[in-house]
Amino acid sequence: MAKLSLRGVVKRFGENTVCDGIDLEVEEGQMVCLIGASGAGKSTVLRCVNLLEPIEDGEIFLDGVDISVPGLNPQPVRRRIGMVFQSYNLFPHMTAMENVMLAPRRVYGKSREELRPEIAELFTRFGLADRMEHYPDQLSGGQQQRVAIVRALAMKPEVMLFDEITSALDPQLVGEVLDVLRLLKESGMTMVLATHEMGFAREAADKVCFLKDGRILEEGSPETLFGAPKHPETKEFLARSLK
Amino acid sequence: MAKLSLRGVVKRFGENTVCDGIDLEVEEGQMVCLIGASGAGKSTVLRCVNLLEPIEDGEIFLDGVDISVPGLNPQPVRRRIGMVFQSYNLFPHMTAMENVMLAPRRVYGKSREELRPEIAELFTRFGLADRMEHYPDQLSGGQQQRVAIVRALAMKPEVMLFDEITSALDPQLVGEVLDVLRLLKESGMTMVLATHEMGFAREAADKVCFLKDGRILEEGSPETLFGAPKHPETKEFLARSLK
Amino acid sequence: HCADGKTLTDGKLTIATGNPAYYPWVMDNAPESGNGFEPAVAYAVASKMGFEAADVIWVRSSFDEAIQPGPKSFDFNMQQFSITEAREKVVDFSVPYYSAPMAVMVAANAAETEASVEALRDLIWGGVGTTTAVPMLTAIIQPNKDPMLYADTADVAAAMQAGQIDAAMFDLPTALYLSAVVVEGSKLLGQFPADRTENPDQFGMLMEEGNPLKACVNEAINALAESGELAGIEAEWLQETTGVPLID
Amino acid sequence: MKKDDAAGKTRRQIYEEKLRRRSLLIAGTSTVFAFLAVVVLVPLAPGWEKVKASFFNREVFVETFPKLLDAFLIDVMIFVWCAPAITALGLLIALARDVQSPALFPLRIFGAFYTDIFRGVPVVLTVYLIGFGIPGLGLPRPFNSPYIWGSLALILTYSAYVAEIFRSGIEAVHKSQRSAAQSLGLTDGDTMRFVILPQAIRQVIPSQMNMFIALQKDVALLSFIGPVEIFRQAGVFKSLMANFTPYVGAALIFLAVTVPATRYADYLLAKQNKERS
Amino acid sequence: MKKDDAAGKTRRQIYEEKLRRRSLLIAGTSTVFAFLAVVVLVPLAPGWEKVKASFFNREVFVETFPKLLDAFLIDVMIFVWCAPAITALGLLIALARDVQSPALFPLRIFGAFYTDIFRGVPVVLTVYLIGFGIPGLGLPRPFNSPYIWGSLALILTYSAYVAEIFRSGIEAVHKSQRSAAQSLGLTDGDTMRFVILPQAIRQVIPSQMNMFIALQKDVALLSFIGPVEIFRQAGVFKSLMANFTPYVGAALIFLAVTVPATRYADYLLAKQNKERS
Ligand SMILES: Nc1ncnc2c1ncn2[C@@H]1O[C@H](COP(=O)(O)OP(=O)(O)OP(=O)(O)O)[C@@H](O)[C@H]1O
Ligand SMILES: Nc1ncnc2c1ncn2[C@@H]1O[C@H](COP(=O)(O)OP(=O)(O)OP(=O)(O)O)[C@@H](O)[C@H]1O
Ligand SMILES: [Mg+2]
Ligand SMILES: [Mg+2]
Repeated sequence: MAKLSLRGVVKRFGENTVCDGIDLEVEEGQMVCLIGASGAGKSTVLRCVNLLEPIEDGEIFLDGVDISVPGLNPQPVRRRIGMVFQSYNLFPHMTAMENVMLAPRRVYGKSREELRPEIAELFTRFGLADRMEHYPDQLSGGQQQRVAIVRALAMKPEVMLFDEITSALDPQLVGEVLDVLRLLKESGMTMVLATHEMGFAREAADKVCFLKDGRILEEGSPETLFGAPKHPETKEFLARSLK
Repeated sequence: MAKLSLRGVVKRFGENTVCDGIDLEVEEGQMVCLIGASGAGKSTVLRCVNLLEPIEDGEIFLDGVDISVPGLNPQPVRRRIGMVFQSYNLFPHMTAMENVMLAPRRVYGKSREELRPEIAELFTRFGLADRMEHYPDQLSGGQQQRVAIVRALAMKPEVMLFDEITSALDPQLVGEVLDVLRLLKESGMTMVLATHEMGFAREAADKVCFLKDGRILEEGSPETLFGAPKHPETKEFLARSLK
Repeated sequence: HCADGKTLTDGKLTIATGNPAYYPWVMDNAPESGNGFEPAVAYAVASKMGFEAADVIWVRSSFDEAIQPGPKSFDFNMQQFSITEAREKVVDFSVPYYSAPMAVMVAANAAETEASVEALRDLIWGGVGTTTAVPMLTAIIQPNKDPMLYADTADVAAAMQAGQIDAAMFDLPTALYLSAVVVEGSKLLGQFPADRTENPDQFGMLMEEGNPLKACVNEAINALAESGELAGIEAEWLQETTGVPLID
Repeated sequence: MKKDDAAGKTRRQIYEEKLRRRSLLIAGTSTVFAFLAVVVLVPLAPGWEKVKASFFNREVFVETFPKLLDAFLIDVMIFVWCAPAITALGLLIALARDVQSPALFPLRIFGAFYTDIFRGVPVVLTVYLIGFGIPGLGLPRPFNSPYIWGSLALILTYSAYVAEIFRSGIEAVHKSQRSAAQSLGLTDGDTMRFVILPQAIRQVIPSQMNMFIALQKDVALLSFIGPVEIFRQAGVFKSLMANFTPYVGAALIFLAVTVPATRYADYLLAKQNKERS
Repeated sequence: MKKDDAAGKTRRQIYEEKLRRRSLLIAGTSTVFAFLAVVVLVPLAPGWEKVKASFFNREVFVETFPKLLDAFLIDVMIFVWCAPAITALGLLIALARDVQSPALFPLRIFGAFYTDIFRGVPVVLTVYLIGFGIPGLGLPRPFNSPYIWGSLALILTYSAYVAEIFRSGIEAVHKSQRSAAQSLGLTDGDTMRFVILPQAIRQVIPSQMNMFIALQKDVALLSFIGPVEIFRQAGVFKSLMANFTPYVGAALIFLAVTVPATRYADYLLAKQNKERS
């Protein structure tokens, strides 16, 4: 049974159909990459999976259970699904450390003292050891995004959704972060990424989906999709992508 | 005479010295890339050049004229220097079109009608033809950044400062934008980029500067800097950067 | 005695006055001293009702507190309340203890105005909004410009000093006091005969609707009036009110 | 699953309709119960008849209401000329307090002083001091009108509050917006006018609405220095009839103006927010 | 060039010092001139002596000031018990108006109703209606105190304003903050409490300060139903002495409380802003 599966997911903003019948299967431990041009709907798919947007039609299953039933309490689901945003969305009134500790403290009822060592370790791994007590506004873009990743990881979710998390990072850190993603994958984490890092998608993904105008035009293993794309639009997109 | 030159520029935030004596020469028509880890001070250098931050010490010359004299009226200088920000900074209460038209209208006193065709063309070039009347919040990250670039270009500046402008773009658009930068360079525009696109820096830059902790540790042509870095820190940074 | 068991506190008579209590009705804002027309009447009534001076308790109340529904904090309330039909529907009044003529006070710049209703019509008028001067003003003078109305006599005086109004209407004792002491250069133009309106302005003691004490108070006031004591008190404290010319 | 084309409704639409129905039901019944409770229980209180006679007296209401409406025109007039002056002055003071140039530092000080004084002193006192005090200095007739000086007092006081609200709005606009505008070569004035202020004003509309509703009601304070507006008129009736019903009439008139005003402002705000998200 | 080590000052430091000196000079001279203008010119007005005697009368001031201070304690008392109740109730109403679940829709309606009514009706009327009306229903002695019911009237009115301000603050926090908190699995309650409210409250502090300063002054309205607080006391002295000086005394007392309070709030706000930028 697939860890996560989407069937005919439709999402509209007013007249604008942003997801137009998305079908997607993510197996336990798989890493699925969503690629596609800006505005294709990648971010929206991730937001729907995390129940941040109610969907107009279709279903979303987590471990075979329909989590898109209208009226379902979303919190227990969201706890099991971590998400990192394109635009960080750190809480500006809290230090980096407080940002990370908030959810584990409130959701799992752990104490600050309990959490501090393990979170400090995460910070150190992401090169933020000396930035733990800074406020988001005092951090550069790259530093902010790394704090956001730490924040999501601290919740130890079963599935992680990453929305272009490397966009604001310098190449050095992109490598570091992608290494972490690889480690996460080895440890069995199920992951869905919206990404522009074609190189990484090709190398590390189990499955790549090409989105255009709210539909998955083509999906498959990175070898087939990058090596021998079937759809002409996919070909064009890949051809025009650098590297 | 250099178009833009920095001599011993020092910038502090409280105790934190973010620029620690920056010397930099940018010749007319040159494209200079600043590279370096997150927090190295790249954004701050650009902000100082655009007189958005008063500097503690040192001088900045534009066409041989010291523009860092305390008390100088900064507007005429800023008009000659365009800047695109890491975090877009679009005006949320204006449509994309209004965002772009504001400065030419107010600074050069042009009318909306005069401006519309040329700006519409810029929008079309950046794949935003159908997004001109949208508000920033209605645009995806990539779309927002492209509007910000159009906004700066519409002022026809002599020098352009780009602060990681490709961070939020998908690979397809990165290529497109970098093409525009190449065109700009061919047309003789002087440019300073803070960038993580090592490939682009290597290919298109006239000079690359490696920043660390607010100092330029090493600078030179891309061939020398990427091919034979002298400083051990530069070596390490480049080695750890992907691609 | 007729008051037995009918007062707020047994054996005591609680009388309310204004906060502050105005000259010349009460001297020095101190009714306990018995100085002034109203305290003098109050103590006379109290003694007729069988209370020692020491048994009289003074409390303060605003006009609004006097007319609010529900239990009152006084047995009766004296602060120049005019008896009107409308008010009588809500509260009870004793028989009148004073009939007040209305007087016109004019500022220095209008001092030469002829004392006739026609001439007075052109002035800018003021008055205290909570008094019966207001209906009198509209009924008799019918000024050409809307009159200005104020919260108390001090504000009317200030407006006259600032040159914002030319004339104001008060009960005669108040007008005498204000023109003599407060508003420099002002003058008392004259008084209206008390029968000029259908209901002459008469002051009564205000009581809670259906207060059983009413009959007892009325009896006391009537007795004072018949014996001439009331006129004596009036002559003692409000003696200057005679000799002000009439307006017609 | 796919859309059920027979019913033409998706699962979510069905669920949302059900929710809507249920919440309407809850709202309806709870309102009815609350209403019944008040209507049935209050008249059982021993003093109800008296309270009714003095606060909700039909005759008094019918007699006084038309005259209260007349008097309300004066409030409206005063409001109509004060509100624009307050907005303009408030904005100027807010801008003075935001001046960046160190050479104009005295302006900032002046702005701070102004808001401190006029927010600190109760309106009534300002009305007395300016309304009686300045004309008392010896101004001739048309220029010593309580309308002029009373309005000035309101304008001074309220512009201090309004300035403070504008300033909080200006400060809530993120610094990066100023950077972006400046980097385009806009002057400080243009940056303020086209970039900062529109965002700041949008954000403070609810607070400013609060202020103007408060102003509409504080216009009543002008009655202290003479003008017979609705509040004084209600007070006069109250004294004459020893009855509080005229105040209830006045309250109804206020409600009839302020509630639609607030609702409309809220609607505008919601529309704006929706447009941009 | 490099730091001039002899003087120990950079070009910028020298420039900024010069600017500072110049602006202090301008501020100083302009203040002195404005002050002189007022002090010299006003007493030349023909009515000055009279205005001085009735607004700035030394004797009256000396006599009344201590008693005004005494009366001010009542204001302070009422403020002290009303302010927390207003904040709490205002916050609750704001939260009710922000409720997301459609099932709790009636709560939103109630919140909207509440703010409409109590912002729409002038405070004075609420004070009359509740302060005289409810005790008039026949409550026995300790429970018909004007302090209890007058305070309730203030609390009801002001909580409506305060709720509106809280709500504007809540809406000004960007939606993405809510998304981020929800994606971490926080409940709606925790999201509000730890993420939205702290940002919202920080933003509305200046507006709330305005409200509480206004409240401090509206406490005076309780005097309509009996309590002799500073305003009534000043009014009594004014009537008694036909002199407005007691109001000036009252204003000074208010200023002495409100100005430091505002300054302190501004300082806190500035400190917070600096910490985070
Ligand atoms: N709240 C919203 N209201 C209206 N339209 C929206 C909203 N959010 C997104 N959209 C639109 O939906 C489309 C898809 O947006 P989305 O953010 O999912 O794209 P994306 O693939 O993530 O693009 P990018 O790579 O630029 O982030 C875009 O055209 C965008 O304008
Ligand atoms: N306004 C500020 N106040 C205090 N510290 C600041 C401020 N702005 C930046 N800094 C600090 O200055 C350092 C340099 O920041 P800067 O944004 O210039 O780095 P950068 O090289 O552009 O990094 P990135 O690649 O992440 O954008 C960082 O450590 C940052 O925390
Ligand atoms: Mg996206
Ligand atoms: Mg940067």
